[in-house]
Amino acid sequence: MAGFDKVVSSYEAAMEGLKDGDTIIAGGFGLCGIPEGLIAEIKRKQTKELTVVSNNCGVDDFGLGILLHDRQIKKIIASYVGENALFEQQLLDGIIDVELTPQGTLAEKMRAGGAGIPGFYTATGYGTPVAEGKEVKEFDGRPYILEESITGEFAIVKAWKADRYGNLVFRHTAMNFNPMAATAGKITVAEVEEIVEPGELAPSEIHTPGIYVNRVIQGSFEKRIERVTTRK
Amino acid sequence: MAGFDKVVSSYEAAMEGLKDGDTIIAGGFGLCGIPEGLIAEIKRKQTKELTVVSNNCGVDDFGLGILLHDRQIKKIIASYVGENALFEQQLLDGIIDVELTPQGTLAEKMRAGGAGIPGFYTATGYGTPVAEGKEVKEFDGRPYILEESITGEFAIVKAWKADRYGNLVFRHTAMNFNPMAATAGKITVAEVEEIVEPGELAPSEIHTPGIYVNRVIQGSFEKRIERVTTRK
Amino acid sequence: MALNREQIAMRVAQELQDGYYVNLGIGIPTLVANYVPQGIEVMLQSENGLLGMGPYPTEDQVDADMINAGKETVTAATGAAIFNSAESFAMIRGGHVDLTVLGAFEVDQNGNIASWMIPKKLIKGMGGAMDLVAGAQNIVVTMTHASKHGDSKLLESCTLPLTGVNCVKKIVTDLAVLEVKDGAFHLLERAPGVSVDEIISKTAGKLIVDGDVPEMQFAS
Amino acid sequence: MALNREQIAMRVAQELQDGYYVNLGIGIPTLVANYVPQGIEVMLQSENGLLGMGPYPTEDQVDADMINAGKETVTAATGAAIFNSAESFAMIRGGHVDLTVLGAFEVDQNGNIASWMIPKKLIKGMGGAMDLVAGAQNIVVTMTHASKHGDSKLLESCTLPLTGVNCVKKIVTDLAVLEVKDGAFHLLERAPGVSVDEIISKTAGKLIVDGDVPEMQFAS
Repeated sequence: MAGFDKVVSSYEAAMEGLKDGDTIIAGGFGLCGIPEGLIAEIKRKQTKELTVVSNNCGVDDFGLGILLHDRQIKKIIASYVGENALFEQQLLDGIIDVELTPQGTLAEKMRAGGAGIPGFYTATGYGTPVAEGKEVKEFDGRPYILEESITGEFAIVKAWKADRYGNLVFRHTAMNFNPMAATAGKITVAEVEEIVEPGELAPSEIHTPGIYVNRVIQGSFEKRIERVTTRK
Repeated sequence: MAGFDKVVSSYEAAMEGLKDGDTIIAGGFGLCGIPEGLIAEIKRKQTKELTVVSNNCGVDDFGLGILLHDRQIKKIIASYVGENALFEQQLLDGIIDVELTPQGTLAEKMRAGGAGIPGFYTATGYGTPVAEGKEVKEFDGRPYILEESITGEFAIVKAWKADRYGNLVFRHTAMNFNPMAATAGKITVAEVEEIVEPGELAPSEIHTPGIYVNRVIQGSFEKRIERVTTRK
Repeated sequence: MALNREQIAMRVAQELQDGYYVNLGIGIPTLVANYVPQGIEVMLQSENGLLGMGPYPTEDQVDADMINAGKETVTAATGAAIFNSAESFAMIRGGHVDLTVLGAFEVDQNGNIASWMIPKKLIKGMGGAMDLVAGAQNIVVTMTHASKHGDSKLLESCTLPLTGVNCVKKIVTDLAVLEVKDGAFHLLERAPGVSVDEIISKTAGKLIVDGDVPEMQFAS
Repeated sequence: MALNREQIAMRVAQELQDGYYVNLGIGIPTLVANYVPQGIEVMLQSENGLLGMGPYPTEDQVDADMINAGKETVTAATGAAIFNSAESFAMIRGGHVDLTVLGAFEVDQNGNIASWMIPKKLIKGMGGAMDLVAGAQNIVVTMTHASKHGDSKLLESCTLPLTGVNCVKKIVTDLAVLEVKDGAFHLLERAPGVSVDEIISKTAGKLIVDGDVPEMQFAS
């Protein structure tokens, strides 16, 4: 199965080719469903001037937040960055640029990027700062703004299971942005909890078909929880 | 579970409210994964002047083709209508209007309709008859055409299993256009092979969340095959 | 007397109808789930990708892969569906969610809402709020009627950067229930013991008071 | 001598590379699957929603719910994925399919293709062809070089309604393999025993013949 075996055995191999100035599309929502080991590898590589596209930017010492320590991120496109004091400081200091994007628009921009749709109209953000500089068009009398798609040199995602062909299945709400991110990278790398043989995943239950995935690596995950809330 | 129990017990109840001139979005690809009983009910009701949005229009005596017998369809939006001689005749006679739409554009127009995206750009069809009268915009130097979304008064889909809340699972390639069609109807009706209790479908394996589905009916299916091809 | 947070949530819960799919924002809106009227079933949508949000887990049930849009650990209710964030916002943007309840800094008489950004202070981001207000057919805003300093939050025109335009239909504050239509706030109900005069004095935007204004009713 | 259908498919199969995701159209393109070179694995995409199309089923395996884009009963290969048609065309439109092989009525020297409609005769529809030619980075067209009446199908400019513009990169006909670039057909290979003169005479569009043109090689 040489042709479609996407499994790599080291993080170096998983992120090979990443270079300064690249755009990385990252799956995850908060700290849930994030490719922990791939992020650590990017930190180890010390790649700089990155543009990161992700719903959030992690926290100070976990998730994408660790790429702030050495100022590896030049710009972030995200919907919410409120959990990160270092980010706040770098933003105020002008070290980092942020493009705040509504969450649904961000998800759709990633999907559109993977789907060959360069732009779409949405009512989201019309009449707000998000609409500044964007084309407005009316459909059925309601104004919508034009949003453009996003792609990147790399996409990094976290899945529950992958088969060797790169077919992915996500677990519970750790799915979040991962399926769209997976479609939007020129090179898409999936870090997973378990690698299985082709045929072990039911074809109709695959969330991300392997055609979108270039590399698969077995990870081990801390799975930190931001807000543990319980009932009696 | 009154509030979310979508199961109806008769085809009359399933298609209640359908009226002359309505637009119906139908799932299915060829004769695969079509809501056979709902189509039969539309024929029984003799609703007229319908606009039907579906990848195909069935064959002469099965699928959406049976709605041609009594000239119930005014217009069809489809990607391929080559399997139907009666359709051909009605088209030549000017009884029916057809808007041929590329298959991927059609799928995306349905999805966009359900997703609150009134329009999107695609390279598909640029420079062809499909582009006539449509806005052209360049992104990164390549021209794309603007396609608008589609919604309808009704969507009719065929699923394998539904729970009472309307969560749907499709079987194999009988999935096809059904998930997108399900999102695009003001009233969406699902005809299914098996109705199960809420909780029996694994949440992450649901193809169509119940929020899109208004009515569920237990059907029985002939499942005619257009081209039986086998090997030894 | 002005309502407390729980009472505001109780009043908002009266807006729920049987079979509603509902998205509840962070803060007071979250509390609404505790006051669903008897005999009514609603299903909670969490915009990270969960339809059918259940209660918080017991300690044994805590699962890092099962969180809500507030990044809290939750459970899935019976009959829940889990999906990706593009699908989640497809259902929000496409108008499939019946009711959205969210907080705000300001609302104005044209139904504009400002809820995500205070310039000069830190910009945390809008998250899903702009999608929710653009997509929902039915938006209820919860907030205190005026700031601690007594400044009205119901304005002629919002002063803060907007979250959405012409979208807010109903407001439940600690003092009143108001409808927004035709370029004005319409006073529908007042909190028990709160006078119409107090509401008038704390409403900066155009306020229509038509006849007697009943007190809110709470089931005992 | 001109190639037959099977031989055209054999030559096209030489364009396959290990690990390619491939979409094969109806007709000659479908036959390409029978000639995948040894030591190479490809995965077939069927645009109704199947990645990893297997062989036709045995009679016992026939399943009405498992068909391909040609509406034929098929099987799923090991490691296949099945998805909805929007997802299927997302991967096509988004350029994730490595190679698309399809038939055509006409191709012109600018890479335009006409393959779906002959005015006055019946219009069956374009199906997925317009999406495929707009989305693929790598399109191989298979067809006879000329019609039965001897009219060239490789034109200066297509006369029939187009399927797509500036998209065809390579053409494999019964007579030749040609590349389309810089506004001309470039002759790369000729069928065994077919003369360059015959190809010139049957190519209406601008044809570049650069040096000796080798014969196609077929593994024995």
